[in-house]
Amino acid sequence: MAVGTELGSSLFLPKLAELLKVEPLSEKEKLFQLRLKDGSRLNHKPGQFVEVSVLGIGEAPISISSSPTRDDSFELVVRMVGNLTGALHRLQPGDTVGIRGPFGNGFPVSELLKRDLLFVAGGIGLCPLRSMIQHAIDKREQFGRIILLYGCRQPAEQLFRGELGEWRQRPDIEILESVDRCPVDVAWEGSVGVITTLFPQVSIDPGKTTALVVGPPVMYRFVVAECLKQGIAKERILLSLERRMKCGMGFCGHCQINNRYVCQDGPVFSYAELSRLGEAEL
Amino acid sequence: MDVFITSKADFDSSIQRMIQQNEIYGVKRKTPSFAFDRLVAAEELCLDYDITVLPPTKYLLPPTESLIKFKLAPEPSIRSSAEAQPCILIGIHPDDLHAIKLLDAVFTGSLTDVNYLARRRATTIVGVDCVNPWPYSFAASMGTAIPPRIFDLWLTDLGDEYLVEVGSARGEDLRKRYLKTRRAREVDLRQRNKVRQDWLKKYQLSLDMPPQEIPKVLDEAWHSPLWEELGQKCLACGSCTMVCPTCICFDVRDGIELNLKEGERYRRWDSCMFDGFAKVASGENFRPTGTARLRHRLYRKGKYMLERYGELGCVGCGRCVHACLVDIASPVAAYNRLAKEAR
Amino acid sequence: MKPKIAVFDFTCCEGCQLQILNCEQEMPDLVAALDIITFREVMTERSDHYDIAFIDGSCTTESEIARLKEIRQRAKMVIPIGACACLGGVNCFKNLHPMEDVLKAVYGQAAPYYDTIPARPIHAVIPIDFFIPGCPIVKEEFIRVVQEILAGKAPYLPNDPVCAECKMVGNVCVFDKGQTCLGPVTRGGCKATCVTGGAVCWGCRGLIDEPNINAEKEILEKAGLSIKDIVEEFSLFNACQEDVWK
Amino acid sequence: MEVSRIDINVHQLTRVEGHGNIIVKVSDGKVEEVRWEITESPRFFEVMLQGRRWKDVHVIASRICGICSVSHQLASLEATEAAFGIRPSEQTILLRKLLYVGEVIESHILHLYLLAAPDFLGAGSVFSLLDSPEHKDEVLRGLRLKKLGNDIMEMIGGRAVHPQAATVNGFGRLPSTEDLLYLQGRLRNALPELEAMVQLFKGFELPQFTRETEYIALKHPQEYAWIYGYISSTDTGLATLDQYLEVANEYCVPHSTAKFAKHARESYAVGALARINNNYEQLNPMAKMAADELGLKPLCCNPFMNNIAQVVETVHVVEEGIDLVEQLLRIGIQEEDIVVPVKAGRGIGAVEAPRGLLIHDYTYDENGYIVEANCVIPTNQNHANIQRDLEVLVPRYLDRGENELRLLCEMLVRSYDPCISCSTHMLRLELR
Ligand SMILES: Cc1cc2nc3c(=O)[nH]c(=O)nc-3n(C[C@H](O)[C@H](O)[C@H](O)COP(=O)(O)OP(=O)(O)OC[C@H]3O[C@@H](n4cnc5c(N)ncnc54)[C@H](O)[C@@H]3O)c2cc1C
Ligand code: SF4
Ligand code: SF4
Ligand code: SF4
Repeated sequence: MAVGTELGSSLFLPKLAELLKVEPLSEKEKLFQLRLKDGSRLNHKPGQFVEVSVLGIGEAPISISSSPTRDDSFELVVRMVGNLTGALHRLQPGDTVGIRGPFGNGFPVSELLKRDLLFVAGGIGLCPLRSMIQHAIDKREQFGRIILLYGCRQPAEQLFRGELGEWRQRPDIEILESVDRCPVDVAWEGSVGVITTLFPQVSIDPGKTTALVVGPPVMYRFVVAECLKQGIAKERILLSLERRMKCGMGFCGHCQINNRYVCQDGPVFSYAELSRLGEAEL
Repeated sequence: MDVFITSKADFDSSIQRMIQQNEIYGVKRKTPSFAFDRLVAAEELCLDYDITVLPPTKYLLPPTESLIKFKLAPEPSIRSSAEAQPCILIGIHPDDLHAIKLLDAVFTGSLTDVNYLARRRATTIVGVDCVNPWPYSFAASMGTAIPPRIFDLWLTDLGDEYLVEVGSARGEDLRKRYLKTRRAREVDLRQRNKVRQDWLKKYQLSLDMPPQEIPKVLDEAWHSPLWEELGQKCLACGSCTMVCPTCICFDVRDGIELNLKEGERYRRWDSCMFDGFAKVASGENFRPTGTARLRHRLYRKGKYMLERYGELGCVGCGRCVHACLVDIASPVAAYNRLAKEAR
Repeated sequence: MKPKIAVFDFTCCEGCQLQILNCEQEMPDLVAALDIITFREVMTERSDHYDIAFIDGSCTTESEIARLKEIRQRAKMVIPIGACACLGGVNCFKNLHPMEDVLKAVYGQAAPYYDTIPARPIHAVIPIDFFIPGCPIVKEEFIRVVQEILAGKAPYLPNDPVCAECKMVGNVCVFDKGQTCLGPVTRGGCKATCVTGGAVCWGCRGLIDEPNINAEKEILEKAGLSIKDIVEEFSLFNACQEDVWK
Repeated sequence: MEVSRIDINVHQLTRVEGHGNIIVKVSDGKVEEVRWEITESPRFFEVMLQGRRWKDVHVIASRICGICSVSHQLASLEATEAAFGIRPSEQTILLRKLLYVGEVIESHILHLYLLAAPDFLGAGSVFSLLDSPEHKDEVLRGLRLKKLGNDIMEMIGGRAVHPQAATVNGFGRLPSTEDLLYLQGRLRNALPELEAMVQLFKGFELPQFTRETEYIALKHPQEYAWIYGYISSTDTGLATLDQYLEVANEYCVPHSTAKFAKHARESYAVGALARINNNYEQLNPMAKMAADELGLKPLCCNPFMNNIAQVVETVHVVEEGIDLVEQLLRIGIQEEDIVVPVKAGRGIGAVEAPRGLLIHDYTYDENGYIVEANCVIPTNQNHANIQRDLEVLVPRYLDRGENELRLLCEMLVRSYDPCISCSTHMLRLELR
């Protein structure tokens, strides 16, 4: 029995990290750049997340939105919706937060090698995808086409506008953007309509393509249907899920979907797997 | 196998000595039921009880437990609060011990929960066969009325004597230090088998199939009308999960002192039957109805746990059967009914 | 800057304010963390410049309505404390009678001098920011709410029923002893103190957000209560919430 | 000093329980108006009790007052038990007395340290005293004593305000032997603190103001009466409980939401001073020594001495608590079956609430539902006496000037430790 094993250090014990940079991205989202105080690297995979704490307030799972191929810092994008996220938004560079993780499976990078990557991002869903996009850009030769479909409710909600601009400059990335609606006085060059309106605008090779989809729950059903229509195999449609989470280690029970734990078995699941899970409702 | 005999009179005085030198929790009367509680005197201990209000797992995974302690000033610092005082748990029933086996698999599997592990290692387990199964229990048919071999000492009531089986070095040490024993003979062991058979027959509820079949039954039952039928009566009170020895879900919260300089993060029992259990900050609730929650609970017990940890998530103690005021929580009733539906 | 605190009493037994004063051990820390500037029961000093107003008691007169509106204007946060303030509590009983009758019966000729209106919880008169339920409030919960506000957090309002905590503390359910209980539909957070203290849950913390009233009525009936008894059971503290349980 | 015009209007007197105003008008050196006015909103508890099942009655009665909830509960339980012909066991009575000890300590200390002491120490509240290095330790001592009272109530009753354990004919939860041993230690450790309390109050200068009046309290042949006894008056001697309506003649006065009461004279007083004036001989030895030390001797007619009487009683109940715990340990806590033979009938329960004589009077139908309830509240009985005291005090201290006079009036009212919210909750509501 494993009971005889040594008491290791507690998985509930966060490491302290320093906020290097805090940058507003939109009305509700801020980008945080952090570095672990003990000098270690986070060593994450694209698509993984960390549990971020503000001591005394609480903890929340937040996707890592930078690629491990960059430097020893990492970036998070946080939307202010409640206690923990609100407290994070009040912090300044130099302040300390707690970090546990990385947790979760992340995107299956080795299975993506040589493949065309179809990123479909709804709103804040771009944040977890960004770690993979950056990774693919940094190791550009290892992957096929990189296509990004990015939908927001309105132009002002677009994140990473600077970086998007850089990506648009690159010949080896294809980007299509949409907004649900656009105020009359705002200049907008992309499409207007829900994100699925972008699909007819790209031609993909379904056999070579893996779709990486992150967005609000309502988006999934439509995007998955569209991907299937394009002929992408169920196994090649990857989704990252959000659930209530308390521990990140498969103990607390909150994130369970049928017999899967989003924090450990996910957050990235193939549609093939989710379609077998009654509770995923996909 | 190291099996011994001790007389009940000797046993009582052993307990008295044990109490003087150890932190010891045993089964005491809590009218009209029983409860594990700190023993002060040997005569408080009831080993012929039927059920305890809460299972002994409350000592391994307490209702609230500090996880980390932190200081914010002058410099932020954090430390783990995983620690445990050595104690002896006496009077654990076989089904509850099966539950502990499952908890071991969950918390000391691929990832280790050191809070759990610290407590588990500090705990000496002295179990006892269940002489008086209570009417709501169905452990016999779940195969959990015979203890798994993860105890330190095991007692079987043979009338004027206890048969004492040693399960570990720690158990052997306890026996040597406190118990006046003689080696058990062949007849004693035969006697144990006989009384155990008698007790097994006393269980009033039973599962209509071998327990390993439950997942198969559930595989066909996702759309059964049963869930709706039971679910709409559910109070979402969580009683069924709070009393369950295999229920382990928890919430994590932060507390902070008035001076805002120090505080702690702690966990607290939570329940998948609460309506907010799967609700996220955006307001989305992934299990919004009693129907969905009840189904999840019974799938978790009858299938998911087994698939993940190799043990069923129900040990048949029957606590939830009785705790549920609207009579819908019973796993045995649900599984039997679903099996019938399937046929 | 320490938040400036005011404690106000409306129609009630003042037991909830007393619970604040019963935080004997925490008192020095409370006084250090908060600037208590108005608290009639224990202070002669007073000031109208407060950030947080804790309100004890329900609103039962016209003049109390005016006072509440003034408090709302001045305070950044209004937090009713206790069953009377949060639910109307036991005061709502008088609502069952026409107010003119009540006045005439009590004061006769002098009736016009007095002012009484149907009792109501504070949130029925002015918007509130949070509330601390209970009859009386639980000291530990009051302290926790203060801590959370100081830390810049929205205070946590439990929504799990009393049964959950009743089980956590290891009580034998009172239904097993032939008694009846409102625990299954009542907002927890009190550690089931009444059951632990040897009684039953009377529902003083109000109903949870989505109580299963039908199921509760069913178990009360099964336990032998008449319809009249069930109504009494619910009306003890929740008389003003009639629309939910009737 | 020539004072020709004084206009005191203390709106919502502070540091008392409930809402009351003091109005004093003097013009051309002539006292025109002296009024003790009650503005608390009425709550009609007697009506609330009507039609309620016996088992909920003491729960509702408790909510009359948060500060003396134990008193209301016990008066209520006694009334119900009297109506059903129940005699509680010795264990129940001892536990009730111990619970009561908790309430008396808590309530007296609350008044002495948190409400009254700031007057003598020249502060506005206990919070500012906590901030002052000079007085902080005294306040902390007060808080420790107060906590002792609360801890006793928590241990015996379940919690400090509206405790839940006491029920008709028994206790829903019993303390363990360890609980009792722990309390014993706590009570014993409090003895030196009591000594310090006596010294603190000895140092306070009380106004030398006397006005003869009638003092009424419970009296018991064997003990200093708290929860059982006859009604005793310094004017007219003993009366039985069922004569209470003759003793407490309640009447309405204009501009007050509370009722006033009178007996042999135009007013009478209840409370700590009334108890000591009636039962001085039965004080415990230490309490008598404290009384000596503080110069309290019956018959004392200085209402300000009510504070001192509370100090003496606090000493008395701590001693009594030690004794009660010993008795309980001696008999050993036993689980008892709680049997309640419900029947129709009327019962009267009377206790000495910290603020004075409290009576509940219930009539039940044969199913155990209340047909009629009446309650006599201590502070109601004191209102008239407070009014008369003010009427005599104001002219006597006119020369002190408005500010000092206002403070004296406030201190006078405060010394009665009035519980105004109680006093207005018992208005009779006769609906036709
Ligand atoms: C894998 C994963 C990745 C994520 N990545 C990101 C990201 O990159 N950026 C981002 O902004 N967000 C992300 N989120 C969402 C983020 O975790 C939530 O927005 C965050 O937890 C909100 O916390 P809060 O304290 O601010 O909100 P609050 O609303 O204050 O919630 C606080 C806590 O209360 C709990 N709670 C919520 N509702 C209830 C209820 N009804 N009853 C009881 N408790 C409740 C929640 O568990 C939460 O932890 C991610 C979530 C997951 C699961
Ligand atoms: S599910 Fe019910 S019967 Fe099974 S182990 Fe849990 S409480 Fe016992
Ligand atoms: S199943 Fe029964 S015990 Fe469980 S939450 Fe529902 S009502 Fe409560
Ligand atoms: S006693 Fe009341 S609160 Fe406790 S479990 Fe039973 S019904 Fe729920």
